[in-house]
Amino acid sequence: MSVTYVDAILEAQETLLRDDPRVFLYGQDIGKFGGAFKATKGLAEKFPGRVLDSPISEDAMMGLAVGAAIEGMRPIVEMQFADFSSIGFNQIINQAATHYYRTGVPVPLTVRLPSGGTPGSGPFHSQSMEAIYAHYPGLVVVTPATVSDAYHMLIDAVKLDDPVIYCEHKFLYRWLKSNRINGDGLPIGKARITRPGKHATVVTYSAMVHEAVRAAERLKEESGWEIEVVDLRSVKPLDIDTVLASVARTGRLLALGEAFPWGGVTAEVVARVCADGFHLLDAPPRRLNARDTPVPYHPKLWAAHRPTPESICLALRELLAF
Amino acid sequence: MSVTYVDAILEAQETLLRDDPRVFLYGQDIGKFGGAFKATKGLAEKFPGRVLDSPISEDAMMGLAVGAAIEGMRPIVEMQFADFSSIGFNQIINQAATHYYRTGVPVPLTVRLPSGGTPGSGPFHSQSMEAIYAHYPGLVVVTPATVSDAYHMLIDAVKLDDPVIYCEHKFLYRWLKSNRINGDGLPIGKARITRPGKHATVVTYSAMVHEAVRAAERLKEESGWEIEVVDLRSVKPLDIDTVLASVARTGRLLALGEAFPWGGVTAEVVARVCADGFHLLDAPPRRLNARDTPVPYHPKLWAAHRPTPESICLALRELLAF
Amino acid sequence: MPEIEEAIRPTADVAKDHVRAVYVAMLRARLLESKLSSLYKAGKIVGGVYLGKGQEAVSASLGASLIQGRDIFAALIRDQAGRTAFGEPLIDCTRTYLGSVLGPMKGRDGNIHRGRPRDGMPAMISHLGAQVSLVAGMLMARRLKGILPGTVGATCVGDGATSTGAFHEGLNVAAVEKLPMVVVVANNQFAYSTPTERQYACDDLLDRAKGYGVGGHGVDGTDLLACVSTIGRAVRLAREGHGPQLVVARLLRLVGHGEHDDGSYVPDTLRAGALGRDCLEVGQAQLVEGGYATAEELERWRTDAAEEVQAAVAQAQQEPAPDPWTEVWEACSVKLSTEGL
Amino acid sequence: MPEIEEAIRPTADVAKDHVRAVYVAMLRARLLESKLSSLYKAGKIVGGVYLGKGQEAVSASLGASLIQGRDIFAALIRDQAGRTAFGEPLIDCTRTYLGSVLGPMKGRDGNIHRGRPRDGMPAMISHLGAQVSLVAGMLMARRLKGILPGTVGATCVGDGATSTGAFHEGLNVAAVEKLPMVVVVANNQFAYSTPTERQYACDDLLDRAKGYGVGGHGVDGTDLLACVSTIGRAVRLAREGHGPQLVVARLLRLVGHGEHDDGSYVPDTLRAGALGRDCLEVGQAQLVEGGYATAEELERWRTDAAEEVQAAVAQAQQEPAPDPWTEVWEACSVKLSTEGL
Ligand SMILES: Cc1ncc(C[n+]2csc(CCOP(=O)(O)OP(=O)(O)O)c2C)c(N)n1
Ligand SMILES: Cc1ncc(C[n+]2csc(CCOP(=O)(O)OP(=O)(O)O)c2C)c(N)n1
Ligand SMILES: [Mg+2]
Ligand SMILES: [Mg+2]
Repeated sequence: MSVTYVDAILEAQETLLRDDPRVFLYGQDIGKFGGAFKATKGLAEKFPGRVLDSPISEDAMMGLAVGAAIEGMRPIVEMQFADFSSIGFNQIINQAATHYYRTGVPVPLTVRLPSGGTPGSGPFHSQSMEAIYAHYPGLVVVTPATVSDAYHMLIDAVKLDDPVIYCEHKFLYRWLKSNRINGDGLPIGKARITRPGKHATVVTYSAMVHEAVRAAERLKEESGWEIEVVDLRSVKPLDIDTVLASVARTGRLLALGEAFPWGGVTAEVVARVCADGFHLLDAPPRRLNARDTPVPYHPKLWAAHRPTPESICLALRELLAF
Repeated sequence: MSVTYVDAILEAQETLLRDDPRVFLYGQDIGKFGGAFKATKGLAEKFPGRVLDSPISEDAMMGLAVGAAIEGMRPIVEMQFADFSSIGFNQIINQAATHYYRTGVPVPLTVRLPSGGTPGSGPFHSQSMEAIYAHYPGLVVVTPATVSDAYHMLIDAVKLDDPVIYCEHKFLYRWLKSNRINGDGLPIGKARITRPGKHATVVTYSAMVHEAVRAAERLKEESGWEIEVVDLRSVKPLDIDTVLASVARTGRLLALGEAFPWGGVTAEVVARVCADGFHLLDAPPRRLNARDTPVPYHPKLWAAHRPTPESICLALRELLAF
Repeated sequence: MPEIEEAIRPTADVAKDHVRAVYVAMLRARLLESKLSSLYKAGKIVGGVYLGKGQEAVSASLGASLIQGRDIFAALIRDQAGRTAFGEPLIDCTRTYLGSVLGPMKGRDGNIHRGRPRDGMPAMISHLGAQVSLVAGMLMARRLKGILPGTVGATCVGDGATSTGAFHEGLNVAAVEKLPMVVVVANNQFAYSTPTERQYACDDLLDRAKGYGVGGHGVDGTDLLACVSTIGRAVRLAREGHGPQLVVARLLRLVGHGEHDDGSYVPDTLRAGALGRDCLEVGQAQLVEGGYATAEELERWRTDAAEEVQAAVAQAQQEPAPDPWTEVWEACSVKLSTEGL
Repeated sequence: MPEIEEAIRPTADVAKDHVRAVYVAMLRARLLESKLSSLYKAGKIVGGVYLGKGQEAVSASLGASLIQGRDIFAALIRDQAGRTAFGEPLIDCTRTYLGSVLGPMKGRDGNIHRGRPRDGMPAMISHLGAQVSLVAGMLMARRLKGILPGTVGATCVGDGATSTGAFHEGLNVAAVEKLPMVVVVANNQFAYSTPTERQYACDDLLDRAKGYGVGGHGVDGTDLLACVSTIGRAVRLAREGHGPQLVVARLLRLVGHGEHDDGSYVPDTLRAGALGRDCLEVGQAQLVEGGYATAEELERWRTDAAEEVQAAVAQAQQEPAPDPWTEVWEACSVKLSTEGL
């Protein structure tokens, strides 16, 4: 029997609801219907009164979650798509993120953002918003790339006393499967070496971890290059120590992400590595992001908008050739 | 007679209203009252029906501006504070920013964001949101640091066919004065060497340009260092050529900004310089940003939250000592 | 604006043609949509499919009350019939759904997000409620240009969208500016799976009109003639300078939220009740009984529409998909830097 | 919840004490605020000063109808009187305005943004309307914990804040959840400089209550006894399980938007009219005429309040400002990395 990425999210929520009476779920169509992606399937029946359908009011959903968290609950808010969190943006960055610093009272809430592109989803159902939230002090932003991380990081996110933006990648929902959920005990804030290597380091997160591994395998087969892939797991805090240790081994850095190219995680990674590990670099660091347009709708455009194993290989070859 | 930074903004709007019938202003209290900062003083009387008080509805203000721009008008929206643009965020990033790519119809609107910290303004009247908007394809983000730029860049912003986020710094409003508005003809998208130097480059924008110049003067006096200060002027597009040319001369880079430390303009600058001008650097590039908390209210905390001439000097000394 | 008033004030004759036109648009939309549904099931569609089955009377009544080339119609998720009535060619729809690069969005956006903003048909973003203030802005522009009165701007939203801040802010702004705007709420009892009792607590969404200071009109959305007259009147009132008009139509979505959804959460009792009537069937009976059309005409319209749909699908299917290599990857219309960043 | 009902249902005696308590809170707030105003003019205040002059009857009636330690009061910009009535010590105010590190916000936030969320007083953010859903969430938490009914959550907003999407979404959610919540709109005719005709188009904001499906209560905000009874009833209805209650109080802000503003845009006719009455004077007359208090008592209250204000200012002025060197620069309560980033 295998567990998908979205199953892991469902299971984590079930575990949390079962073990912690402070946990409740709030979101559009998450009750009897089980959510647009079925990440809450069956939970409303199992935990009556604790899995609540919200109106289409992302601002109020977030305000409500902050209020409940202040009172000691542990709300998990499901945004139907990450893209719609733009409506909850104000409550997230101004109400949730500032609350602990302003008042000393922490806000233990978790927002689940179904993130990232899938073919045919278009500009408003494909966005990656991790960099937007990571900019704000007071938020923790996690981006699980594996089935086990999807499970364990959601559990950890809800246990954390601070607001966590949990970016789950829609492309991985059913595509990514695992035989079981086997944690390696890494906490939020620690990156993982997904694939060891010695010639170059790809630092990435979320769905792009898998594209990076594919590219690495291809380069290995084709030319014997050993590419190390670092999965950041959380983008804020960002585990620069693990990244630097990898770059120290390989001397080469490619920062890879699916988000828009200005700013974002890849800029932060490159800037941090250059500031703290400049001497470790044997070649100029590179970045690879999506293109600088909205995420296009047509699968053919979409596939050329975001990084692919091909474009990652290309970037790596240039990096290795330096 | 001297012109302040906010006078320049007022004058630019007057010029625009006078010369272009497509221009109108929309915002809270901008009519008879002349705006919270008096940036529209007298304009409602001079241009009846074209300077309109809006309800407290930032989402609708932006939606309305997009609609008007689609119809060929050139709205200028004043947010009372940049911080409140979080409510207009969705309309800005999803409606305005994506419109041209999606439909081929450009959206010539300008949003004025009174930005940045001043003593005693606190977490919700001090924010710098340029990095948030710059992340999104389809937006142009400008950050004038001088009286002349405040004038000319606003004129240019409104003339541009694309949506422009015009970040005006509140600290400069009345503090910054000039004898006259004398443009040097630099277009949006071009940076300026504010102060030439040869030992290190500070790349910055908005109010921090003045703090950087102060720090540079101090280092010159105290130790004879010649610090070059580059004013980005617009953060998207970001004029990496001018930055690289400066770094080529000095070999040392400090990216300086007033915004929060994760991501943002300083990360983008460092990442771009390292990617494209790695070989130009004689020392690891450095960044200096605000601290990773909300902007504190008390002036004593505020002054220690954002970079100051002292902290800039410290960063530069370390950079120069490398 | 007397000449405008005349143009749309239904005389006996105009009314007859008007009703017929509304019905034809409903029919064309219905046949097009059922084709889209089959294509979706056959895996031929790019992305999701969102249909307006059961909402055609409301939507087409609105579209047909507006004047293409003059008015604004910000169609939403279930407005194929309104688009058709307003004058959007069927090919815009099939091209978008089938991923032709010749469609109005060139493959950059899809399905119901299509539009032609320069022809008074803004292209919706997904974020519900956001089009209300956009239409208000388009009308403001026209007022500032001195070409108001004379134009009406209209948009449709669902019951769910009334819970958005954007809907509230947008309608309120339109009311403050007394804009000639019509907002039709198609209250189809569900927002995706969420029933109205989890969406709002008032007895009737129509109760909101007074709170905004706008005109309010309720209508049975399954009743073609009632829709034609009520929505027509709302449009007329807006056009005549009475400010925004809120129409609340009661009906049921006769399909899933999208074609991926079977809508099994809709109780059978609702389906079997008055709200579950099919407005196309009701309309057909009304047309025949009221002497608006003969059975032969109805049959011919159906045949014509079926052929037209077939042709639009066939044409779009032969057309090329967008090509990433020739795609212009630019989000701004002006090039300010060599890199675009 | 019979014992709760009893606790607040005004008997003749309770009502008398209650009215007296409301008036005392108004008075203390008024004196404190006029002191703040002087301090502001003398340059002794950190940041801006926002006062509630003219709104004390509304605010204090609300604060006094709530039970500290049980209820929630999300005070807003003009709620010094409500805070005082609810039980916030004056020193919280003076410390915050004078920048003492011992204040509830430790200098990290200021003036009206102060709060003690764990004591039922959330600390507002500036973004108008945002506290409505926050209070709803606090009440939801209590319901989930099984300690509802028994609690009321209340917040005040201005006429301007009703235009925010946050207000709409928040009130709607509260209505859907039928939460024991009271939202008081202090319609002081202006939002900063913007008059109500640029803010909304309905005849009366009270017309909105029906559209949300919540109770609606209008009151003359300059009339102390009317405020006590109307707002008291709204709180009682919420507490008794009748769902959210919307109170719309008509009044005038008797000061500028902040102390930097002279409010010269407010027409003299409005100031001279019924809305321009000073609720404190009205209340004083009502107290004496109604036999609630004697002239001596009023005088003593005034002296006591003045001393108390003086003491709170003097104490806060001696206290240290925050020290950036010892400040804990951490935005998260949990330290996940050595750098915090
Ligand atoms: C702001 C926002 N939140 C969530 C969604 C996801 N979503 C798309 S359609 C829909 C239901 C809409 O219901 P309703 O407004 O009643 O329209 P209907 O589908 O019934 O026609 C939802 C929740 C969205 N598009 N926008
Ligand atoms: C979302 C938002 N936009 C703008 C502001 C700036 N602002 C602060 S108070 C105010 C006026 C508020 O008016 P009203 O709600 O009537 O309250 P009053 O000041 O009259 O008590 C404005 C526009 C804000 N705080 N929040
Ligand atoms: Mg619906
Ligand atoms: Mg007001």
